[in-house]
Amino acid sequence: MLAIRRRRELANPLVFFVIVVSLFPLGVSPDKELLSQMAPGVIWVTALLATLMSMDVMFRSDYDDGSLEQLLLLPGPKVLLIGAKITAHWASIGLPLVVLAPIMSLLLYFPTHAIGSLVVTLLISTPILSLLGSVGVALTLSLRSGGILSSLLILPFYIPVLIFSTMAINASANSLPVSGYYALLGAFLIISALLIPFAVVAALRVSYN
Amino acid sequence: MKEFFAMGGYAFFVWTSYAIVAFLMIANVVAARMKRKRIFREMQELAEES
Amino acid sequence: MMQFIHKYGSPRYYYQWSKGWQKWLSIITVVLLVIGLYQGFFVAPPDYQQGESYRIIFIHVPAAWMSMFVYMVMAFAGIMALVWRIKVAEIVVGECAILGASFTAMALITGMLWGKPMWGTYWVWDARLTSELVLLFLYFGVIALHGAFDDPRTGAKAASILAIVGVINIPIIKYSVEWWNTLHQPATVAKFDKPSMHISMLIPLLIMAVAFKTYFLSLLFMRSRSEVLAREKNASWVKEILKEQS
Amino acid sequence: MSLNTSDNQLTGVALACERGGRVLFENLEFSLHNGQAMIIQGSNGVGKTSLLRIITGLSQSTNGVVSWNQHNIESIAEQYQHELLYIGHLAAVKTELTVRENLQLLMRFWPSDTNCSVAELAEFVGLRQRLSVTCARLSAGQQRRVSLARLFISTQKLWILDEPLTALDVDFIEVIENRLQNHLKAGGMVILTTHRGINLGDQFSFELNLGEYKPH
Repeated sequence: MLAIRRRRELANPLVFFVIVVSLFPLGVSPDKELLSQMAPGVIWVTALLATLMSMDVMFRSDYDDGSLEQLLLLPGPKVLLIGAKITAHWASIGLPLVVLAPIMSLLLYFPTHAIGSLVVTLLISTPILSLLGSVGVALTLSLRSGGILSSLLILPFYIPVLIFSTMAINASANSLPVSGYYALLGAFLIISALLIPFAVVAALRVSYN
Repeated sequence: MKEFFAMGGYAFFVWTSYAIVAFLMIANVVAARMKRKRIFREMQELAEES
Repeated sequence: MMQFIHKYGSPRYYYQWSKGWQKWLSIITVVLLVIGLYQGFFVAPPDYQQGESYRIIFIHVPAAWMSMFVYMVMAFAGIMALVWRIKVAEIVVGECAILGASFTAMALITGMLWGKPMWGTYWVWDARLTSELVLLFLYFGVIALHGAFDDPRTGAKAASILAIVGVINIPIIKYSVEWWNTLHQPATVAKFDKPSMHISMLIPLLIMAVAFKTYFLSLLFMRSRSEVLAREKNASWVKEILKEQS
Repeated sequence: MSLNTSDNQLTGVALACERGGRVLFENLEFSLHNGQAMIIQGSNGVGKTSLLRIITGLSQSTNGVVSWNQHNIESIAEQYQHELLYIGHLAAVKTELTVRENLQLLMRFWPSDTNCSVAELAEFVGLRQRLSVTCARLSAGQQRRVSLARLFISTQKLWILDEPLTALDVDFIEVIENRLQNHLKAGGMVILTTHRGINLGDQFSFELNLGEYKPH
């Protein structure tokens, strides 16, 4: 599918993630007990913000050089193409985060046996974050101050993903059954994967109006 | 009547919340009215221009 | 069915028939408010556990119900605006966002003021208050988006999309907040649910709820009527009305 | 270039467009048949691009209907877009990719007769030697050529071009002009806006001056 590999290197969200995570021990306190208790929340919130920050890249370059316009005029199914764009974005931003998160979690004395569930929750949720984020960016594309506004619009929708994931990690930290949370996150992923692209196409059409 | 206002010691909370709600509701109505006047004035000017 | 919607949806026709409704609804609202308040303050007995402070419930709960109801109305108007392209529905979306936000703010403030006598602190991360807060964020999002576009029509369309996506997410958010709440709920804090409702307490609550609804509708008509005039300012029928008024 | 020349007709009825509260034009009428070209004239900011975008269906008109063979273009969007080629102000060229990759993209996405290879296509637009150059290093004119390459392979009937001749050097304008003429002779239809004169042969083209449809 049309997953144009971005030639420009996309490190900024990852660098952001690393820096912010290391801020917490400096900001709060380096003591082991407190940090490991906070670790799931910190890792997750930072990952969420990193994805949100990098959302703008998804359509901005295509919007500026006009190819997004052409995409809207394609006779073929536009929804698939939008889906491809979102997956391309997820692969270039979400996946590296999933790889980086466990490494960063060591800095925060992350309960080691829960790292598995950290990776799983991130794996299931980062696509949801990209999907939901794409609606916000699509809506605010034609606005000058679009970036800030799109985060304001989308953050409330991230809350359930954040809650279920952090609960799943905590549950697995004290070795409680975790499958329930994964199922919920998985269901949320499927629903948004099916519905969101349609909303994005409508949103793009509005931005071009 | 006095004990009615005392609200069993919770006077402050009960009355402030009612006051705030009343204020918000009235503010909405006033805003709607002002908006209506403003639009009419704008249209008046527009009408005079053309 | 389609002609029906387009006929009543056309700005000109909407302007006429909404005038009558608005007058009637505002009268009903005032009447209901008086009865509700009278019932609430004089007839309903003080609650055995919370004493008089529970009377805040008569505005807190209706406002909370309204904040949800208005979002549903907004999403429905959004669908009407996008799918059937009804101009009036676009205006309704914009107005609902503002009214919905004020209802949510009311619910939040009264909730906090009610929390103080009950638990000693203004803010408690309780499921209902938290989801009310998230709802407020959603409303701010819709208002901000609506205002961000210089062309009001595109603004309304964008806001409709957000409202529709929002309405799908509301149950998910509510459910996740509830679940999150039950997990972190320290046993000591008393459950924050309605005290057992004695009939004499329930009646004023319901009256107030209906009063809020009629208040919302009459205000919606009032605001959208002036917005319709603004949007259709170059239409001929608007010019006639202007002449009559001046 | 063979085009099935069943008689097609594009009409616009009582079109009006309002941008940011200001009415750009109202009750605008036009109709276009096979082999005809419509050149939209009008000073800047009078709504030329908005009119083009309304005709393509990208943006919606405040009122009025654009129809293709008597069907409203919104109801037959898929089919209409199959016949429509739109080149806007922006060159729609991916600057990170090379000329070859961009041309491949064009061929894969747009209905076109596929017996023409990328090399031949590059030949048409005179970028034969620059196939492996990334578009970022091309001049604006050359980037336009890449986007105009579609004209040489497209089997779509209706061409809508927004200022196609900008930033092109004189001899390439010749090439484009007679390409358009062939398209018209083959029964195609063209709508374009331009500042400078363009000769497509008077028997084909007629002008539409947006100034006449200003709100009085």
